[in-house]
Amino acid sequence: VKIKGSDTEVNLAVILAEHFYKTDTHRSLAISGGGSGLGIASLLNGQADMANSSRPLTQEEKDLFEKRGIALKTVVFAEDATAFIVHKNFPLDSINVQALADLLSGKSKTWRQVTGQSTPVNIYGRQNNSGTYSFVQKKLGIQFSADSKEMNGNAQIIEGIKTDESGIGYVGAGYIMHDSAGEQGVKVLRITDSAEKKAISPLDAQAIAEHRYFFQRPLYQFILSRSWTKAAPFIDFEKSKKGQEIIRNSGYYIID
Amino acid sequence: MSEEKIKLSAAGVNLWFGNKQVLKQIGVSFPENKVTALIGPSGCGKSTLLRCFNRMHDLSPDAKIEGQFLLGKQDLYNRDISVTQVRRRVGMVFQKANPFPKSIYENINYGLKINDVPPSERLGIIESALKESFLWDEVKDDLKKPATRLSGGQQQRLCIARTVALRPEVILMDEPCSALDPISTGKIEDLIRKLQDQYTIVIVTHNMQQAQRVADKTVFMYLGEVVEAGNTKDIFDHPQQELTANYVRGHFG
Amino acid sequence: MSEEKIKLSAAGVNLWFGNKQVLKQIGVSFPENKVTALIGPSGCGKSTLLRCFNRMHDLSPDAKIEGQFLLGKQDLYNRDISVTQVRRRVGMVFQKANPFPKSIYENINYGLKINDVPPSERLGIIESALKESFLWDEVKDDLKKPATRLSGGQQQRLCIARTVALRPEVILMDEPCSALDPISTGKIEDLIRKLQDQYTIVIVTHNMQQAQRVADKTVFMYLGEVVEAGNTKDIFDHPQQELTANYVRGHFG
Amino acid sequence: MKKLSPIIEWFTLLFCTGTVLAFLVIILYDLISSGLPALSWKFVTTLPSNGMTKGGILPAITGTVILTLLTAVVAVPLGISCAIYLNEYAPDHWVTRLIRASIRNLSGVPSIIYGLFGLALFVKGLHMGTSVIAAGLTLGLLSLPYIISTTEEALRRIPASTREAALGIGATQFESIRDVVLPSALPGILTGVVLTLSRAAGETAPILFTGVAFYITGSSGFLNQEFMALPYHLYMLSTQHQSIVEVRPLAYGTALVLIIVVFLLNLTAFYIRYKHSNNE
Amino acid sequence: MKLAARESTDRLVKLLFRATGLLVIMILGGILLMLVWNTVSFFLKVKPLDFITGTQWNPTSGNARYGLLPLLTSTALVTLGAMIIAIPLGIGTAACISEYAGKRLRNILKPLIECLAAVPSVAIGFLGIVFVGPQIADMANQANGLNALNGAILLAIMALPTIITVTEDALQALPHTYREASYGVGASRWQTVRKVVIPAAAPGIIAAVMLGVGRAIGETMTVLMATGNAAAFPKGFFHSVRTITATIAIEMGEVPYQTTHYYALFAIAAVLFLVTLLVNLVGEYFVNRYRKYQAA
Ligand SMILES: Nc1ncnc2c1ncn2[C@@H]1O[C@H](COP(=O)(O)OP(=O)(O)OP(=O)(O)O)[C@@H](O)[C@H]1O
Ligand SMILES: Nc1ncnc2c1ncn2[C@@H]1O[C@H](COP(=O)(O)OP(=O)(O)OP(=O)(O)O)[C@@H](O)[C@H]1O
Ligand SMILES: [Mg+2]
Ligand SMILES: [Mg+2]
Ligand SMILES: O=P([O-])([O-])[O-]
Repeated sequence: VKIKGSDTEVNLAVILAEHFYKTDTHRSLAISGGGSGLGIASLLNGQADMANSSRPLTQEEKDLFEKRGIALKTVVFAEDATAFIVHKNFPLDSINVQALADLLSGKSKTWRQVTGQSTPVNIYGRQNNSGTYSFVQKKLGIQFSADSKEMNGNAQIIEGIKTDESGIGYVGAGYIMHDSAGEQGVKVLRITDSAEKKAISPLDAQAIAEHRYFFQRPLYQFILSRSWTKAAPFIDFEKSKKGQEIIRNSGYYIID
Repeated sequence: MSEEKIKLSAAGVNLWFGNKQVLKQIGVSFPENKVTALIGPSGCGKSTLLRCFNRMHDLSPDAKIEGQFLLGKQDLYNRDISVTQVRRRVGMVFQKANPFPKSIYENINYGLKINDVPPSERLGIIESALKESFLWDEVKDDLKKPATRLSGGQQQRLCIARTVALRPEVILMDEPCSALDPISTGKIEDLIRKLQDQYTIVIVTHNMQQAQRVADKTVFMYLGEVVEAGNTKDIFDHPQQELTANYVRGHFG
Repeated sequence: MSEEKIKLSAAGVNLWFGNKQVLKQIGVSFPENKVTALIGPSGCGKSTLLRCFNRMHDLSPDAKIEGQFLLGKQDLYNRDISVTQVRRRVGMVFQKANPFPKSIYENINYGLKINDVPPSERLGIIESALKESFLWDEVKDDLKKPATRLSGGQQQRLCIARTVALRPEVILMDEPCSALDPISTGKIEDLIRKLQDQYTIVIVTHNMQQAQRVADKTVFMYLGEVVEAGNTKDIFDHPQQELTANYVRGHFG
Repeated sequence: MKKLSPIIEWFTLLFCTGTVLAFLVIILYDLISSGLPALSWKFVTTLPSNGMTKGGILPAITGTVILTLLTAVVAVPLGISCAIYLNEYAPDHWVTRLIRASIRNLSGVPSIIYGLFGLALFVKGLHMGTSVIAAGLTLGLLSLPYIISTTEEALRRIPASTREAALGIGATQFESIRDVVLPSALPGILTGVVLTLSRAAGETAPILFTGVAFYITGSSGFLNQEFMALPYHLYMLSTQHQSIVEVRPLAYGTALVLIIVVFLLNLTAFYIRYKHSNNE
Repeated sequence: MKLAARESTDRLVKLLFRATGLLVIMILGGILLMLVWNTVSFFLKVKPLDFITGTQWNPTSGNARYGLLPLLTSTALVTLGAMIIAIPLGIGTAACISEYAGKRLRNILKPLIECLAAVPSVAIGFLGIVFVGPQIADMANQANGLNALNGAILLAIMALPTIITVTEDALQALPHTYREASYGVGASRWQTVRKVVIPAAAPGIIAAVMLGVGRAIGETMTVLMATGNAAAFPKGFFHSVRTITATIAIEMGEVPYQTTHYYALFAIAAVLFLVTLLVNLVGEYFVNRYRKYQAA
């Protein structure tokens, strides 16, 4: 079974596959990352049986699947919270959505509005086929500044932020889970969507369960209908108790 | 001079490499069981002419050949004789000794194998070829030794043995001694004189004295043409052409 | 014979390339304002010996030299003379004409520049060097032309001009005519005879006739040793050694 | 000015050569000093585990080996016979010139374009899907021009007199090639083949879209399946993995194994060349 | 009879060998055809002029932009930087190996250079991330070392072996007579190298540089890993850039086949192909020139 796509989900998928393999050694799984777009494109291209995606299909994609006569099944197997991260010495702990929109769209070129300092903003983003990329753009209703660096993976973003005192970036929840105490050298910003509400951290499981974090989203798996029998045991494994435990331990959430 | 039987001859030969004409209206003939020397300054076309007789130019696509080449009465470029047959009947020894990187034995054996000589006969042929080439005594205990370990002169004699083993009718030699010391040269010259009884020999040489020592006939070429041909003695002592005279007296080349 | 002044000489020379001894106990001397020919079969060490005199071997790390080389009374390998000085005083002309891939003018100018000749004097020197080499008339309108467009003979004369321009005391020539046609060879031979008045000349040649035509003295080498040296006429007509006799009569080489 | 010149001379030369060597030393030093601790027998013989933060890189090693073998199977016979055609048979006319020009230009084509070509031809066109075979064929094509030109080089070094020796005693052309030319050229050809394969083993770009995967459970083993490979594994561990710091030692280890594989191949080539040059 | 069999084997084998020769043309033809075909499909959807003069590359936004310029400029910038570093170092090293080093030293240096050539590009890219990048960030006081300079340094390392070996070949191929001629008039080694040897080998050196450029332009993994990949128009060596090769590597896997974006990637690949072809042809022209020169 070829599983492709979503950098956000790929590490989770790897761990799930590793444990799944222990229960069922007959089935070979091949997992590749990339962006969500990669997985979906691979389904379209016939180069995958299952796509991980951190965003729903776009209308365009739905049309394409229809046009090519490919039938899909969709599974939502976990919930992710996109975290915004800055250098650990950054003087703020929380930020509001509007300020984020200005920063990421390139409207504010410096941090003056937010922190009062006029250091330039360095944006560490994802490549444009990433689900997270389009998810953040859509949530904020902006286009990313053309100056944002397009990293190939969440990990590279963290790497970048670690050394950049005036950088800001976004990554999936799983990536910061291992690192609550900032040993990686980054700080997770809490987010508010309006001035009166309290800022919420993406690590706050309670709030996520109540759908209160602004940047939370379901994680999808799209499976070719004709590959369903091949893939079903793995999906079942994800839904099993063991599977759910793994998902939680990896820093993702499960919402029933 | 006595009546001569012509073994090998060429007439009306023109040869071009690309656009460059290297041989011009050549006509030569080589009498049977005689040694003929081919002399002339560097680049005049001696090697080129020699190689026409065993069709070595077949492989250079840019060589264009005109004219007739006869071995006895057989047209060497006729369709009914294959190039491998031609080369078996007209053997060649090259300027630089070129033994195969194999044992002495294998060097001679290879040609026999290729030419379907039954294995039972081979050892005998190899032995007699080496004897004919005055090499047997020096190598008989060492037939398995790599041929590349032989001295230059021995290598050259091995190459002659390899050619002789196939019993060709003609042996062409392109400056066979130019890389050798006087002693080896002497041995090869003896060998040539001996082989002459059984084979027709054509030898290219730069060494005027060598030509006089070994050849019955001499052909002098200049800039792709045959200037003069005749008995060696005549060519050296009473050349008819001034060009020949200048050359054999060492005024150029 | 008249009293001769020795210009250049070597004594007790041994030379190895790696482990291979190429020159063995060589002693030679070259008289002033005379032409001396160096003859011997291929590989006997003529070029190697010649190159000792302008220290061309300094650059090959595997060459090991023993012995004494004198220019007049000056030891050429002494610490108080630099290799560039040696090369300026002992000029060299090589077997294959080797002009720089530059204009005719620049070919001669380069050596002058390198040797710090003031720019104002250079044009004059270039002109007279070309005249001395019989080349001036052929190139005077074309000094900017690339030297590589000259004919082989002209290139060789240019190389001689380039050497002459530096007013060396000795000119070494290593087979300067071997790549040339008879007419160019003739011109260079004339040139050598003329230069002899002002320079001491040593010439390596393979052509016995050439040696007899241009050289006053001849040195015959064989396998790294000097076999015989003396007046050219004596060497060719009454050689003392059998080896010499064999060689000059063309029995090998 | 005259006095200064030798100083400038030596400074310039030492600086240039020194810098170039320094690059090599730094690369090797960094990889070895940081990679060695990760290296162990277990590292090269076990599967990755715990989300790749533990365990070894066995599947990546076997993947690279299989891939390289496939490359050899594709490129070596084709490349050698093409070189033989060019050097031994081909007349010098426009077809040959076109072939030679093609080869020279093919060896200058960026490897990523081979990736695209492999995707278009093998993955899509011939419906192989993303698989070892598609990637192997792609790398095979990539290697072809190098094998051809090194083989041609080796053949060209065989003097005409060697061929003539065989032809002169009545061997056909094919026999002279088979019995005399090829055996003499073999060391040169082998050197070229091994060096080319070491290059192929380290390539990443051409396999990106033709079959390499981030993680495979169990062993793949089938030609139509995706595979893991050392260079890609290193790429992923250093750019895409979730806990980049945690896997850094593994990344160093992978890099070191990759370098060792490549250098071993190179050493083999040097050895062949060295032995051959001694024989001469 | 037996002879006839041998001769027909000979003919058959010849045909076989020729077929493999033709196959090579077909491969090049195939690559060309694939690029042309897909590029034409792209130009049916996007005007060539927009592609060539566009200053934005943003194929996934609602209003997709396929501007080549930022990618091309990035490639050019990184390559230029690499060459500024690699050309002097390469020529100097080649001169040292060819003109100064003794046989033994050369026998050590040459394999070392080949070792440098053998280091896979991912490994170099990896070092760009873990070593060169942080160093640059430190020294230049930048937040982050993933920029054009990093890419340039790494590409210089990758191009150096090519430049050194080809230059060295060119210097070696130079007839020894030039050097002798120069020494013969009393020039020192340094004068000979600078004024005679290097100028005379110029065509070969240009060829070497061109091959190095070709190598740098076409390199994918190192730039992909080390340059930060920002699609914005490049502003300098300390900014992140995104080259043509990196763009293809990043986006190819993620596009559905037969969409405009898919064709667009082939179109930039075609541009890359043309550029490298041109560079190689120029290089080859000079290689031939120095070959001719040797013959003369
Ligand atoms: N394969 C070839 N292609 C083009 N020209 C050639 C070829 N072989 C020989 N020539 C030219 O043909 C002419 C005659 O060459 P050939 O080798 O026959 O001379 P030669 O008399 O044997 O000289 P030498 O005494 O130096 O061996 C020369 O000018 C040579 O350059
Ligand atoms: N650089 C070198 N390294 C090793 N051996 C050398 C070197 N140069 C010359 N030799 C050897 O030294 C011997 C003498 O060579 P040299 O060139 O002096 O001969 P020569 O008399 O000039 O011959 P020719 O007439 O062919 O020019 C030869 O055996 C040659 O192989
Ligand atoms: Mg000849
Ligand atoms: Mg000599
Ligand atoms: O890698 P993504 O999950 O952001 O598509």
